[in-house]
Amino acid sequence: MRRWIWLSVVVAFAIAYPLLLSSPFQQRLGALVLLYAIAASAWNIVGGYAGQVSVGHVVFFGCGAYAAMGAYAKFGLSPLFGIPGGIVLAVGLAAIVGVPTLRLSGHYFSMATIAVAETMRLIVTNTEWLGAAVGLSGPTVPRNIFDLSFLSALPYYYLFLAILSITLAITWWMTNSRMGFYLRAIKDSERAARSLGAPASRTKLYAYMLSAALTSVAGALYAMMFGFVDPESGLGILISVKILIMAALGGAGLLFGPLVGAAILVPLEEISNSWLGGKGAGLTFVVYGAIIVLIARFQPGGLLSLLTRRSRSKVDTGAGYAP
Amino acid sequence: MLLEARGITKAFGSFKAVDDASVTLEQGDILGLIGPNGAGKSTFFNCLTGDLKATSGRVLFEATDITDFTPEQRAGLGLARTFQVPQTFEGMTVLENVMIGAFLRTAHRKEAETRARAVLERVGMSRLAEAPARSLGTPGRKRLEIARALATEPKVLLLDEAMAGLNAHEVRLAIDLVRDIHRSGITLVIVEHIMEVIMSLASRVMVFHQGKEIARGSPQEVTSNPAVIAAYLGTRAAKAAAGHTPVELMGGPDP
Amino acid sequence: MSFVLVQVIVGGLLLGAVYALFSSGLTLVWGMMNIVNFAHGDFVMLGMYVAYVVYTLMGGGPILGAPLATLVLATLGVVVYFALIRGIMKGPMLAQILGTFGLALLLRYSVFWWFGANFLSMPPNIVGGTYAFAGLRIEASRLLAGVVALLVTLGLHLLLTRTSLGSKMLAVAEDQTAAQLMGIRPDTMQAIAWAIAAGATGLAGALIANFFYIVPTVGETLGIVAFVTVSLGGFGSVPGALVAGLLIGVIESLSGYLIGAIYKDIVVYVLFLFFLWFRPQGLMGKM
Amino acid sequence: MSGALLRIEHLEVRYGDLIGVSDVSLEVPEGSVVALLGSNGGGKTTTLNAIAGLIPVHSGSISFRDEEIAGQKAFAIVRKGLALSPEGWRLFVQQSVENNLMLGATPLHDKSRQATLLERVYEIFPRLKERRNQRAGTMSGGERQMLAVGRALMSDPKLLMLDEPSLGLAPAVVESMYETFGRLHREGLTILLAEQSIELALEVSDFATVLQVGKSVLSGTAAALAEDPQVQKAYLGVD
Amino acid sequence: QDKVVKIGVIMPMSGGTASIGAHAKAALDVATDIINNAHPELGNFPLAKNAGLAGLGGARVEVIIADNQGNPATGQNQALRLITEEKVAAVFGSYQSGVTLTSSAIAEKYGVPFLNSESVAANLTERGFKWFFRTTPIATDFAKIYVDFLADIKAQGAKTDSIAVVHDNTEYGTSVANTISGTFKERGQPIALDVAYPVNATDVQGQVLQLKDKKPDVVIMISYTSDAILFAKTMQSLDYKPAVLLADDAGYSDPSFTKAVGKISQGVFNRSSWVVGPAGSPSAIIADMYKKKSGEEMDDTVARQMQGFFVLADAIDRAGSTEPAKIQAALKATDLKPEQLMIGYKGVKFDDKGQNILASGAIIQLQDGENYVSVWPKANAEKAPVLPYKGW
Ligand SMILES: Nc1ncnc2c1ncn2[C@@H]1O[C@H](COP(=O)(O)OP(=O)(O)OP(=O)(O)O)[C@@H](O)[C@H]1O
Ligand SMILES: Nc1ncnc2c1ncn2[C@@H]1O[C@H](COP(=O)(O)OP(=O)(O)OP(=O)(O)O)[C@@H](O)[C@H]1O
Ligand SMILES: [Mg+2]
Ligand SMILES: [Mg+2]
Repeated sequence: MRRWIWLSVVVAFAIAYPLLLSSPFQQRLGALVLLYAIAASAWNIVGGYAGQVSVGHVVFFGCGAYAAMGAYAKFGLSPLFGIPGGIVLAVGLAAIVGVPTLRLSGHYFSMATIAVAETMRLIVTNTEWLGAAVGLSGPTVPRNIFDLSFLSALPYYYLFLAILSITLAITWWMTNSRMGFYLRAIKDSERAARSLGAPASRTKLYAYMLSAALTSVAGALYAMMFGFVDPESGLGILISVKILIMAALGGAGLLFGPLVGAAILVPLEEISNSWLGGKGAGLTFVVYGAIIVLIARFQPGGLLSLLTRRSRSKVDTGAGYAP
Repeated sequence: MLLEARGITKAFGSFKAVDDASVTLEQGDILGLIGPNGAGKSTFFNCLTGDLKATSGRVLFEATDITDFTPEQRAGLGLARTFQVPQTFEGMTVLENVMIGAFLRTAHRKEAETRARAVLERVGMSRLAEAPARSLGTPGRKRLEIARALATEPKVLLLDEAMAGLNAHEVRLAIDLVRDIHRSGITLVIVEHIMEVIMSLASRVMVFHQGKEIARGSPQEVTSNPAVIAAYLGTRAAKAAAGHTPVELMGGPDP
Repeated sequence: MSFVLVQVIVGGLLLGAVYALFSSGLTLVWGMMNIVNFAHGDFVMLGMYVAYVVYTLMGGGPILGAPLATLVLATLGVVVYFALIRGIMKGPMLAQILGTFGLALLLRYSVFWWFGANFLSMPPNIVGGTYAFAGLRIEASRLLAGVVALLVTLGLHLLLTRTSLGSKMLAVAEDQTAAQLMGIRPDTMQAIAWAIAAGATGLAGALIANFFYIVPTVGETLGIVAFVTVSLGGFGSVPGALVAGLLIGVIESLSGYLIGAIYKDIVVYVLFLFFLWFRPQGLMGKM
Repeated sequence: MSGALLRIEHLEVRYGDLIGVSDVSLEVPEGSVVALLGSNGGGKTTTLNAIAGLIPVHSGSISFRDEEIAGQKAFAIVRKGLALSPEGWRLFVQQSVENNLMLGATPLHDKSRQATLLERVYEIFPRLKERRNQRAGTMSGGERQMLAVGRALMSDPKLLMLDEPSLGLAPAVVESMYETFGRLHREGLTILLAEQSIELALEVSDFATVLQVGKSVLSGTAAALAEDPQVQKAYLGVD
Repeated sequence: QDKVVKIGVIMPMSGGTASIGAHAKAALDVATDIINNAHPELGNFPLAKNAGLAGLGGARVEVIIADNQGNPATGQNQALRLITEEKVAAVFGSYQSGVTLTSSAIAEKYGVPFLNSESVAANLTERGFKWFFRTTPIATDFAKIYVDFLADIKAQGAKTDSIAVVHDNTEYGTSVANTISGTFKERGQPIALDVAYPVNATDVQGQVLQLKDKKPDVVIMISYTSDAILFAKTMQSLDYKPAVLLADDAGYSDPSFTKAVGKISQGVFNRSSWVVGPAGSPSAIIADMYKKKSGEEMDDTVARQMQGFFVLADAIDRAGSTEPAKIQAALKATDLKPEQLMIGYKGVKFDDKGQNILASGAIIQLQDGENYVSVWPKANAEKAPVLPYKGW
């Protein structure tokens, strides 16, 4: 019951936010929070639930971003039409990359994903057709509404909110389905899960592909909002880390963890940059870094774990099952 | 023939943990597998279930060659097992652990839950359904392993020391449970160091030593075999198995 | 083989030794103690700055700078362990990424705040200039770094495999509770591991400073190389890191010379992925 | 009976909100073998782990040689001369058999005894000597059990605590292991034993305590308990 | 007298290029000092004589600096903040071309003038923007300078037959290299060797050996500071000296470069629009003020930025208003003569696309330790070019 009350408060706030804080910068901040929440929630499917810590998720982000900008720059289409292409690209890449890498354990998987992402970034940096280091830009002047190039952040905000809701719904559905159960089991003991008939590789691969698809949507939206992508901003490893950090900060493996993480980190980053960035002494990152360190130090399970721990139902295990 | 293994060998480097072992299992069997520690019993199990890839030899299930099948495929065919070193899903409740097994035969959460609860009832763990699995001790974990395996609705169930850590009374209850499982039409292979279990359950016994089969036969035949006594049982257990009373070990309690 | 090619390979080996040098600390905390350290590159950076400050304040080459950098960083390692890592270890692995990433930013920009963003550099040839023989040219500063790399790796390897201290450290890394049952105090071992790892990293920084530039963000560039080196070598294998470092150095050098420098990182990454395909445990890692 | 080496009074241990044991009292006289009995989940492991300092004590007292050790850190307790072969073995699976054993000798003050102790363990479990360089994680179940017990012996403890030492061991190995315990006992070692086989446990011990649902409900000499109808009924299945 | 004109400045104040931001900050402090206070010593230099902007009744100029962190998205967010929250009259920035691209897009949407003084990507002025102005010369201008310079020294007897271009793979490195290669090819002298390398390299030995192997007469270096330092050190250790080492500004202009490796890079040529005039000239006075403020020598990048800022302030002054449209009109009408500038452009005058058609540059050479002197074109050269490259 408490859950539902909380949920409705959050939803009501999310819908009303742009009306409550209506300056263009605040609205854009809200939209960015949602955008990063989409990416971090997508990452959460494989990084949180399946326990496969991908540090190279930016490749899928890049698939979306490049597909959207490419649709415009190469074919004169609305970037919107790049989204399906981006999804196909991301899912295909996830399948190719996932088969060999998902069998790797722990750190090796993380490193392999970094290697894949860096390889892609370097390849794109050296590919003239994809704009090389210069990158690709979207329509500078919107031709019609489908170019999704708005002055106000309001349309972005509600678009992102809708897509975030879909992402969370998919995640929720997944965690409550067989796939979600299998993922959790595989995370604990792949060997046991397989002995019980859970097709470990396939399940992980599906999760990876699903996560890749959603991440690519985030990437496409990102590129559309900023009207630009280059290898650094579309495929740079820092974006992966940022996504991961948000999920971890809020609580990985929890439905709303990534949203909480994004809602804290994005404003923190933008506001500390706005206040301190101009001084040029690097103070922004001193503050930003210190806050992350403090959260990790005192709430290593993520902020949301504070709430959930308390609400975990109490069970009486009594004296076991013996007579 | 339900399950057949032909000439299984498993080598770790130059060391052969299982050396040319064969076994056939008929519908309705309870095969007991005994042997000294490190004889290769678990390794043999792992080759049957696909956990390990045998160095050579073939495994047949219902006349299908399953040597190259993955563990999950074999589970799908009806081959279930428990682990000697319990592989509990620590982050889940007892019920959820069993649901993972039940999901093999149904994709629906509700249905899986119903089946899992039924299995827990059967193994006498209903009261613990909502308990976190990590709170179980070793014996509890072992019983959970049986429940999970049962939930996959197997045709053959391989139990690797599933009763280790139970006291005498609990062993008796567990024997009843296994009988009950057997009666429901499941064929069993059991590895156990508790002779009472082997004596009262197994229809046939196979004895492993240094990766090789050294004896087979009825429980009585095997436990009176001098080679088995020398390699495995020791005099005390042999006597106990033969119906003798336990001898004093540590000089008895102080007066 | 052409003469240039020999120079390329020798240069690659020296470069690789340097990679191995600044990866050795990471092998210890990440590979062996199982603690992800995203701030590793920034530890190298701090080592460089310490060496630079020592040089500007007191003059003298690495004879003074290197030991001091080792000492300062070792102390920092212990502080970081007690102030941050110990708390983080209670959480999941992600908390380590989170915490050490925050630490990386904190360190990087604290230095930035203090020293500014300008590129600094030790005077050229502070260590013995360049040796030329038989047409080959070898910088003394790189040679020194290479030799120290070999010594440090060897030392670490012996420590971990031959001493009871090493065995205790590994025990703590594997299972803190069980280690306590052996009468081992986990905090002590972890702190020692951090001191050694950070010290080695500081030493690496001080030596690299002699032929590299110094800037607060240099850790980013070096950190990722260390990551690849440690994982190619196999987490937990000190000799693996050495071999991987040398291998990467030579591959980079050769591919940079033969196919073009912009492709050299691609070659390294692809080779790394290819290796993982056949050896999922890295070059010398255990399963 | 000489003075109690270990004395536990009204021990309560919690796992978060869950209660592990609620009220355990027992005494281990110096030089004796004491058995801890009880069905699964009775609290044997919890009690042993609490003594060793692996789980915090919620209330009650644990004194070892008249020194309160409740609340002390596990590594400090071990150094006082208590050793535990824990449930689930907790071996260092990445390290070799011999390294595991040597780690067990960490609390020794007199390092020169390491070699002697190692030989003693190898004598009890020849299989371990055979496999001294194998990685502990690849050992069979029974071999791991031997290693865990052997490792606990390596610190040459005053009080040896064994959590189900015969679990998974072949009958002949159990036999020889208990013979060795008997010898060590005669040489003055004190043992606190949680053993699933009550028959065996009562046979080898001087005293026993029965735990039920986290409470110590019965204590006495092993001989007396073996005759106790309640024990017979509940644990031996004798009707 | 209280009137304030706010100008938003977007610069990399953190990240790998943060030193650029730090230098720019100091330069803009000097520029606002010159504008806001009376500086009769600068003579007729625009906006110097009296305090504040005369056109706005002596209004003071206030600079609000925002950090783009080298990231296009952050740059855009900050542009939005400067425009909507800080209500700046114009935006100035943003160093990296990618950031300039995204941040100027916001200014365009809001109809606020955006002046750029240092990004060289060609496409910036090809977007049909109406609010975007750029004062700096771009790659085609550089290429022309190199062609002419090399022709001149060839006439003086230097060997310039084979040319190698060494560049990183950033947007700056590749686009400038491509333009230079194209221009030389048009003039019938194709580039003999193109050496591309990844930015922030850990090692450049392979590249130097390639050069040593192929022995080109002229090596054109297009590198940021980090790599420039490494190249200098590696060239020394491998004992490699081309006859003519010609750098394309960027890293080679950074005072950090000259401080770190100036002593082993003697004789390197560098492109620069910044040439200090004789003592007492506005440029010399400004350079002095800057040095006092920042502790660094003024370099080309920061000089171009400062000049760009003066152009913007001048336009606002002439507009006599902070209304965007009026400033835009004033910018379009800009026509500054060389003597009104602190930098060596031929003037400032924007075409329809917003590009300064009078931007130009000169060649300087590192001759006396850590300081560059202008050597080309002859007209305003302090000294004659010294050949060949001396190194250390
Ligand atoms: N990966 C491995 N490398 C080397 N030796 C191994 C490996 N895995 C198992 N062994 C060895 O193979 C032998 C057989 O092990 P297995 O687990 O099959 O024995 P078991 O018969 O089940 O014994 P137990 O009754 O103790 O469980 C053991 O001696 C074990 O040490
Ligand atoms: N990690 C844990 N978290 C929560 N509860 C636990 C945990 N470990 C044990 N318990 C609970 O504490 C009680 C005592 O368990 P304990 O393991 O001490 O019993 P035991 O007598 O050793 O049983 P067994 O014969 O199963 O080993 C049980 O109710 C058990 O569920
Ligand atoms: Mg076994
Ligand atoms: Mg127990």
